Amino acid sequence: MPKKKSKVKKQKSLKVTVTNPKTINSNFQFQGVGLSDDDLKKGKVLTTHWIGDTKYAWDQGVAIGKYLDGLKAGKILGVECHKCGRKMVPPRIFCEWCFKPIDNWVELLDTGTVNTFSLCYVTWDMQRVKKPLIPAVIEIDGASKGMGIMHLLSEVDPKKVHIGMKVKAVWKLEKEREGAITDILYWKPIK
Amino acid sequence: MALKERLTKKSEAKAWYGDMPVESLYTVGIAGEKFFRAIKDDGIFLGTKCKKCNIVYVPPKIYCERCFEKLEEYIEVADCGSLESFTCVHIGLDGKRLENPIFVGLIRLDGSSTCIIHKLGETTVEELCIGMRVCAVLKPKKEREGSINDILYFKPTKE
Amino acid sequence: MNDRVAIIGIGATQFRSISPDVSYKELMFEAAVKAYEDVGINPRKDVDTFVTCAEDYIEGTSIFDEYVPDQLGAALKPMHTITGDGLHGIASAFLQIKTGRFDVAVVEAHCKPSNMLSPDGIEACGQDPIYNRPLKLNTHFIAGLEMNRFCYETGITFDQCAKVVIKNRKNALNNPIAGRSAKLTLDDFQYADGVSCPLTELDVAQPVDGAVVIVLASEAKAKALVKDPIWINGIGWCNGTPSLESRDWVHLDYVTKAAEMAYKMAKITDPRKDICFAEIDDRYSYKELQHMMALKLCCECGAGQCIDRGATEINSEFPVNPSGGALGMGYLYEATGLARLYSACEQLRGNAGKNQLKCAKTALVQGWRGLPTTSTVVAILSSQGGCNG
Amino acid sequence: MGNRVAIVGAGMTKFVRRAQETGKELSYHATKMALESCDMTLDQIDAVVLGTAPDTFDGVHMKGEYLSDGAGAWGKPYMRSYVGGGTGVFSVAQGWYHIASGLIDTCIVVCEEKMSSYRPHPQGAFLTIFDHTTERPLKPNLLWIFALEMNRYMHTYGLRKEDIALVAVKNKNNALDHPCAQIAKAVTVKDILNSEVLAWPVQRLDVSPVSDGAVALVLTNESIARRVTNKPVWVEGCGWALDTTYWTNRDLCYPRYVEEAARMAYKMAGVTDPRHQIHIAEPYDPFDYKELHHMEGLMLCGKGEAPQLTVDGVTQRDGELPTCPSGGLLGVGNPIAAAGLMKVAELFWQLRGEAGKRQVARKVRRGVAQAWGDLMQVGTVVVVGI
Repeated sequence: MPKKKSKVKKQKSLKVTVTNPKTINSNFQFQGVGLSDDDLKKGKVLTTHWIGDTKYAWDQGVAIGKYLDGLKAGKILGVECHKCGRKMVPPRIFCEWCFKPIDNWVELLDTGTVNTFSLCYVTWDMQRVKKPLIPAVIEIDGASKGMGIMHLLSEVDPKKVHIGMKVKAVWKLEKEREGAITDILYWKPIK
Repeated sequence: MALKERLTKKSEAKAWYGDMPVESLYTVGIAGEKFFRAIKDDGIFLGTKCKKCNIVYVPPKIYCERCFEKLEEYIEVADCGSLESFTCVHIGLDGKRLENPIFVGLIRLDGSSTCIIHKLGETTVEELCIGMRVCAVLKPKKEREGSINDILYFKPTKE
Repeated sequence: MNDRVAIIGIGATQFRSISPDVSYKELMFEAAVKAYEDVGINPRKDVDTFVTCAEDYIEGTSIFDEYVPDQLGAALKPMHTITGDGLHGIASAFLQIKTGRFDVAVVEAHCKPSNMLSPDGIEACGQDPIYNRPLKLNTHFIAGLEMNRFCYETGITFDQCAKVVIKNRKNALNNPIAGRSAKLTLDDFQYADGVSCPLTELDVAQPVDGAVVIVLASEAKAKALVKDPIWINGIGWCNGTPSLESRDWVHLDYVTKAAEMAYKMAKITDPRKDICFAEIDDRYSYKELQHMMALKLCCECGAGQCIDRGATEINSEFPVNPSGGALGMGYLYEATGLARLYSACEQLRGNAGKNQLKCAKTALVQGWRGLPTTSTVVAILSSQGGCNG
Repeated sequence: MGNRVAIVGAGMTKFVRRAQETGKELSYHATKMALESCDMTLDQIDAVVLGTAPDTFDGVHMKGEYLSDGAGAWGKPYMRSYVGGGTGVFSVAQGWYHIASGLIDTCIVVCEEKMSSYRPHPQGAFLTIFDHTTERPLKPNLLWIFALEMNRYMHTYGLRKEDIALVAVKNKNNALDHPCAQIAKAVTVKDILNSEVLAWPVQRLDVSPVSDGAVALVLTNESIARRVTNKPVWVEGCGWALDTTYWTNRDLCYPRYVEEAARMAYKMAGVTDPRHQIHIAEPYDPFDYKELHHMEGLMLCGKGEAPQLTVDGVTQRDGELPTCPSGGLLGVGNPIAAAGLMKVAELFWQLRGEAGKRQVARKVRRGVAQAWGDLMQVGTVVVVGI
């Protein structure tokens, strides 16, 4: 191993350069070698490849555990802070604004209002799809105003989706539910 | 207590399973390109030298990590050197015990200030000792692909 | 120079090998409430800035920063992540308070290693992707190489390393939050499986789940809020090289530099004399000895003799890791340094129960970020309340 | 109250879609250039601050440690901060508190991102920013949250896509003058409205590209700044705020966390009337509507008013409030953390009158840079002045 060099002593005896500092003129060569996708595909530059082994089992704990149990039973559960009175979803065991523990559970409805939405033509890894996915934030009926969750809309003409649209959850069959957010298949408009 | 509500039944304690899908393709960089091309094409080891700090980096860096000089001069070092340390690894990347433990060495090639990490082969645990001479065994030229695995392992030599 | 900085509140959960009854948010909330109650503050009103220490791969979430504020009471307040040991977070909070623009700062770190199903695969992602990772080796190999070289060059024996483990796990027996206490003998090491020889499974600190929250304050605020604050007299942090290839495998100059920075600030000239005890990183058995050397905490006869003579036992010449260290309390990834700090504070307050030292006025706390890094933090703490033996 | 902190040097690499250099090498180039720009050497630097966003991009766990030697951290105090996309601007705040504490005299702030390592597409790395239990099973992508936010913003204030597209036109055209720009191509509103729909209302040209790159600044205390340059740019104020994780419980039409961060920075800088006291702005613009959203959060105009300012040309380089004269993320490129720091570097060059072809028309003495990140959650703001 290289012998460690003597301790770097701070040299604060800086040169006084009150000349005009270097400006970046048009000839300045910035560093950085750009490659094309082809350079990589055809092996014009050397690369190493890695697929990570990164698996987890996240403990659901009290709040999310009960939320998922509720979904399995076909219910959307929320919590209520009796200090500020907010009814919240997804549930948590603390009120982030009052900073106090809460465990007043409330059953919410499985209907709601579209707060915002998108018509998405690409998958998570940028593959194009023909029929758009319609992610939305849905404010859940029974919770305080503005309390929404992210989910998907379906059984609707994409052109007709609008903010303020009333929707209802479409559940998986009871025996197929597993205690997951996907126990709700999607939300559809209420006629 | 911090939490008002607690789980009290073992059956209530559940987990959600998932992963972080990570697949990466890393370019080996400017210095890496020189280093691996030299092994791949010529079977030689290159380093960069910082004249100011008198350090030869193998594998090379385009900068001296100590004084931050730009290093552009590549010099060849030997493919043999001394074993600075070694270990016998019994656990695999999956956390399971390996059937065949792997010998790994810290090798300082002659002419280099730094060490290369690689496997040790053609040797036994009795034979290995710190300070012994080892040499690189490369893959046959046509099988080399420009990676650290173009070196198969280092083996002890009697010089 | 601005005023001093103090630690005024501490909170920690139990450290347990698994914690299936709480989510990570609930775990953090518990530690936070304990720390705030320790001082009697409301984070929504009384805290000016928050720091959390976490790494994405350990959590299994990219930009883990997102999931932190609510359970700490930090929502819509200044909060940021330092991807470092919990003690890096302390350094960050220290600097922020020193600017004179923040009075109360909170530092959080936690860990749920039981939720990592492939910890070895996850840790391997920390190796250099070009020169090291293609060899497909378990990351512990680095410790094996280092231990072998370290013992070869210093003459420290593997038995002496084992004695570190015996000492620390024994100390943990009396630590109510420790998760890895045990009564071991040297014989047990003969039957221990090798991990990366000479490193055995007993030489490696085993992971535990837990969270620690620390509240810091400016001098004026500390005096107003609590009776005996713990002062941070000095703090230093430093990196070596991340490359395995170009590092020194025996002498940890980055630890020495960090210590020098902290000693200078705390006006410590003879660490063994000026400091009562140390809580330092012992992720691997030999690391405690290697860190002691770099921190200049060994007696003249060397680190090996120190441990043979029992000089680092509780109430001996210079107690090291009276809490049980990471070997005895468990390894908490980013929270490990805060666990050391928490334990040192308990000593300085005279709250360490059966493990309480006679001399506990000044403490050194050190953290290391684990393999393959060369990244460390050293802090010097003192209290008025601690006994002086 | 603390010490004054100055920016005295800046450096950056080109922003490219795929760099051959490793992340360490990119960091080195930017850092070296920053040091040379103020005639300083590494041994004159006390500490190093690094900013970089998700580890999954570079594909390295503990990425901060991995990059440290390239950032010049050997044997030095070194810390990496991380607030998602807000990291780039936050790293300047981190450098500020290092020096303002009085403990550190000189420090380098380095930001790096190498997104191209991620396979099959860097956008995939964003799947794991969502809640693992309640959101990830729906297979979300990053575009969703932007599209959801943009739609809410447009709906609340009755905005038209044509007006929002003007931002992309302005920034992409501004980038034609940036020597490091990844996409130097003139576009029109028509091009943008005709570009492929990704996630309505977001279209291809509303979005900044993924990039590799690095940027570095040199920060010093006042006395050293006076010795190394006659044109120090002062860090007058810093602010940051992180909103609640529960983004589906918030109204996405307005970034209140940016406002909180801005209030903190303005207070420190003594800015009481941002509309008049701020002369130039580099708000975060990963998507075109984001620039508008952030101008409102920065209180440079009223809620829902930013599009009109753009229509009126106020935010052009020759306008009253030049905004993203660099070309922004939309034009120069978006190597997440590095892009944020590029904005502060741009203000550094603009305030010193060294921005070359990008130099704005009016005389500018104070500017604001801002970045945004996490789950539409964090605002980071830096006010600089001469």
